[in-house]
Amino acid sequence: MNKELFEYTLHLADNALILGQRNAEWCGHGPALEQDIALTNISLDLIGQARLLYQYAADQYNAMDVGGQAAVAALLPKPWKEFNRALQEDDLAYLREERQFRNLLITELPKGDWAMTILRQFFFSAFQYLQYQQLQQSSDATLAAIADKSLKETAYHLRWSGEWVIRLGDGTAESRRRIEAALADLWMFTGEAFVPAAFETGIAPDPAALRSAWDERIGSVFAEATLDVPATGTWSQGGGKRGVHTEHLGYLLAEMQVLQRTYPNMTW
Amino acid sequence: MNKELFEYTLHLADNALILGQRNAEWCGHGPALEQDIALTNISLDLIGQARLLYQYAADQYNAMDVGGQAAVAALLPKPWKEFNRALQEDDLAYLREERQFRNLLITELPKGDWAMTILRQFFFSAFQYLQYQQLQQSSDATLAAIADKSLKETAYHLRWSGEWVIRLGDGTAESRRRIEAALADLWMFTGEAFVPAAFETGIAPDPAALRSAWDERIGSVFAEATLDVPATGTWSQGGGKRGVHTEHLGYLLAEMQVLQRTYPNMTW
Amino acid sequence: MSVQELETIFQNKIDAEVRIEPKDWMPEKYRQNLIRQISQHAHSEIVGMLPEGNWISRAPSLKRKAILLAKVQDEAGHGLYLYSAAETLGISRDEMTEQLLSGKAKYSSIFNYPTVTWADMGVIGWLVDGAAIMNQVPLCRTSYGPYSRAMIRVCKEESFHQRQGFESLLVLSKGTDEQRAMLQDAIDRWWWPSLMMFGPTDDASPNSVLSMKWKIKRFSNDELRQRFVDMVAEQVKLLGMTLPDPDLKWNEERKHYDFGAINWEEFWNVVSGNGPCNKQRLDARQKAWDEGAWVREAAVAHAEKRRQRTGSVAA
Amino acid sequence: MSVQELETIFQNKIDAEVRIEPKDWMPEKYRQNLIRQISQHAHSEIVGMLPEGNWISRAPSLKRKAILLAKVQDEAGHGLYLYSAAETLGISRDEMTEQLLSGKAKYSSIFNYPTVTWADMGVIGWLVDGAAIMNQVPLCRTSYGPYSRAMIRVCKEESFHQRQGFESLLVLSKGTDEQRAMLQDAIDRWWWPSLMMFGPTDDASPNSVLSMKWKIKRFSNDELRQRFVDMVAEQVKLLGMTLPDPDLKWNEERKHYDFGAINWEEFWNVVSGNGPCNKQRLDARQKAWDEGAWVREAAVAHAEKRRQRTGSVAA
Repeated sequence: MNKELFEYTLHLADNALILGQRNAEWCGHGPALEQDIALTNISLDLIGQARLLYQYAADQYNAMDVGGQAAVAALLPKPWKEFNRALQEDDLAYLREERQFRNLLITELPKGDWAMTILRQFFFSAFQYLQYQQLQQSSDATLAAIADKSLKETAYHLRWSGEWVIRLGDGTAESRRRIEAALADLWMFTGEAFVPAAFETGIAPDPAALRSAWDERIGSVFAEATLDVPATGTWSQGGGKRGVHTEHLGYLLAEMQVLQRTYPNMTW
Repeated sequence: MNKELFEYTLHLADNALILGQRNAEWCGHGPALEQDIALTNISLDLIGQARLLYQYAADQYNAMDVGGQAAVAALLPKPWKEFNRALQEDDLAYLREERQFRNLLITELPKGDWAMTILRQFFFSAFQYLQYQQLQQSSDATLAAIADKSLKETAYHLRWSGEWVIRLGDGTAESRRRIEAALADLWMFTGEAFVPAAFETGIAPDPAALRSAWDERIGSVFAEATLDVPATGTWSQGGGKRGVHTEHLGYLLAEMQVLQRTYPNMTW
Repeated sequence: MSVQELETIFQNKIDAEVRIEPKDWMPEKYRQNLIRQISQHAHSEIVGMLPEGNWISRAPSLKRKAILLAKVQDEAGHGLYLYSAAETLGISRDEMTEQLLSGKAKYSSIFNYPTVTWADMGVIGWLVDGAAIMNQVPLCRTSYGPYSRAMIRVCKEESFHQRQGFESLLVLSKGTDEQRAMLQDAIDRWWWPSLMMFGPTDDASPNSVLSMKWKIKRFSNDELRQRFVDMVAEQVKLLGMTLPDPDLKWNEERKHYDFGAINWEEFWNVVSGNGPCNKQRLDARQKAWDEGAWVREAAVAHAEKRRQRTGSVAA
Repeated sequence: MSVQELETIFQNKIDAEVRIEPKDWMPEKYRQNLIRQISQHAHSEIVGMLPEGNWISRAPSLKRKAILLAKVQDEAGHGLYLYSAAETLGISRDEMTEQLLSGKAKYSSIFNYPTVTWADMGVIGWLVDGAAIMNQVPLCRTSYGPYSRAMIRVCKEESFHQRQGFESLLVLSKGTDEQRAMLQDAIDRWWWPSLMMFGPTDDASPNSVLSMKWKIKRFSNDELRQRFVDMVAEQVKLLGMTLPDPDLKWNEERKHYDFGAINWEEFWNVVSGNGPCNKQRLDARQKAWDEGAWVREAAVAHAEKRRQRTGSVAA
């Protein structure tokens, strides 16, 4: 029970952090200043959500009894075990290994071009929005509060990315070619979110219940974008929720974690 | 004296390692199998040279008295100081920080396209060949032996890359455009090698003495490639020999060193 | 009215501290001077995103990552305000971007130095933003209205950045030996380039006289540089660090710090394109511009389709 | 001679273990079968460079980096030998590459799994190369001469790789708890895909019967798979690790290890394009091919210029 909640909290946090990290790669390199600023905003929102969630995960752990702590030992960052202090948000973000990350694969894929970034954000935000809506009703007061606070942000991410999907789908021949190519790359990564992981029981709401609302949202935006929705029920990638990631995550983590690995347990 | 030799040995080793690491990025991605294999060979040679040189640097350090060791403390990898064992080649490659690396900036630049990789290799090999020739005569028997062994490899790198410079310069309009673009990027990084660093005194031969032979080599290959040699005496980048690197090296090191940073002091 | 009369009215306004507004008459040279200065300032904000952007992915804590991201984002915002201010003078953002990419327009040379360690983030906030503010605060009262108003917003945020930068350095200064060494190293590398940010000495500064007369500028380069030295020489003590200048010392007579000679050869070298990162910075901007072209075109094409659809519905 | 007579001579040679050489008459189906098999094998070597190439830049010691680089380079070499062998059957390397990129030609599905940790390098050497060798050793006696000779070189190097892989796992197995956990995790992920490398069960293997008759193949998929299980089930004990199969146990009667059911749904899924990395692998090959085009063209153009110059000098 405690273990599932802890792992689920990490899953939510990892999703937000990894996508926030990816989007941040655009900062200073966007197609126009306004878009640079907008995407950086999304990145900031996601990193903010990740911080709240990691803090909550750390609080959970610090409040566990010995048995509870032993049950989640495999999810903890090894270097922290020698710090002799309570678990903190940055330990979870910066010192876990790739196999301990629980984010959806779609969040870790390279940023690609603007079409890839936009479409990934749209797919992810459409899911996250529904997920946070469910969580608002959670019996876990902290998760409910974080979801409540984050929902406004996510609604904006969803609207913004949806508008861009429409612009690119119904823009020029080139933008259409690019968003269709992004769709060919991304579609197989969209199904993972809806397949419940072992930790998505009890307090965590059932993600499978969100599929039809998600399909509907994608369908209506795609219709406006004059894009075809690929057949659902096709084969889907998975593994992120049990820590088997694509070959991209390791590089992202090596870069993101380098200072904490080089200078462990310092204050910055 | 000991300090200069130690730092110079690291300089030679870092040059070989960083360029070997860069070239290895092509492995599996070359423009044709034959070129994939050839560039991987060069990479292997360079990594082999780096290993001999790091081993020699480690031997030097392990044989120093306390005063000598104190004099080079700033060049040592910090995590190693807690391992309580003799210094080893991998400590020097994997646990020093960016500011402790002494490689020439040209070796750390991104691999770019094939023209960039080829031209960088040609510029570097033309220098390294002359440098190893000098070192063959060194009063330091180990450096002389390493130089002697490496010279045959470097002669091949120089010939191979020179042939490709000619092919690209005197190939198609596209290949010419690309090698000229590479030249525009690289030329300002070619001068650094010839400016003696503080550690290039005593046992280390004077690199400035190699400039005219280098110019001659470049000139003759460029003539055959129908390329213009940029004016010499133009402004040149520097900093690598005193550890002030381009913004590229940090990323390379974060990736290269990630396992040793994550799992310090293990046997692989 | 004759041009001479217009010029008199114009100068009277300036002297009376009345802001010049876009629709007011102004000498062509005033306009050109302002376009040059504002666009250069805008370009500096945009190019200035790159050296700091270099550490976003590697920030050592989530809090620092968020602070740095927000800061770089603010710089994009400053670029926006300033481009808008310049646009009131009859030049488009695209034209200004063209000038940046072709090398016709300049940006602050400080951004042609690489960011080598994490400590550079704090030191840039402290020294580089500090020097920028020293230059910019007087611009809040500059004679051209849109520029002055943009600068008020910019300065407010910049001061916040500078405080944040200094705060992060205080943390480093109280940290481990490695963190303190990293901090000293960053100060050593950024100190002299920061002093160069005030521009050439007054006797070698070609645009200054007219700018002073028109109250675009209000203090000379050397005056501002001295203020900056006086400020930083005190602040560095709070960090327990030193500035890399053996000649730096308090001059009781002048009531200012004396400081050593600036390497103007390096300054002119970097200005003229030979800094460590000049090509890298422009290449990065060029790449973003080129790779963004299809996105900007798609947005325009879609807006046009929308407009036509709405039009035909209305018709 | 009639086709029937030619076929008889051909089959007699095969039965007498005489190698078929490029200039010999051979049934068209034999030729096609060989082209399919050899090019698939060559493509496997080339695509197989990618999952291992993924760890070259991050190898944990310089020695391991050099070993891994050399190994991946050997795979490129194997690709070369095998493409050359296939070329003797009247197909060009470019045509074969086209077939790979278009999806017409296959490569071993094992390379559609990601390499997730460093331990995967050793486990690939041990299990994947191990399974490959089990498949390949009989091919050293395959009926087509150039293929058989290529395979002799390939097998020699592969055995070396397999020993190296196992040696690196012995080091991990004697390492820290983390290293042992990393090793067990890698074995857990690669075991079942390795078993799938022997292809469908004999009753579901369409090309096998003819291949056996022509001595292109010499053992059935299931025979080879059983040999592999028997070998690995013993070797894993040396590592102090386990195989992720609760049904694995020695059958004293059969003198073989029994093992659990293979997930053939996963197998066919991955074969038909739905593996974790199918698109990624082909995209990587496509990218190398596309980005290499101008290089190959330049080499051809330069050689042509050279030839013409030499020609005109001679004339």
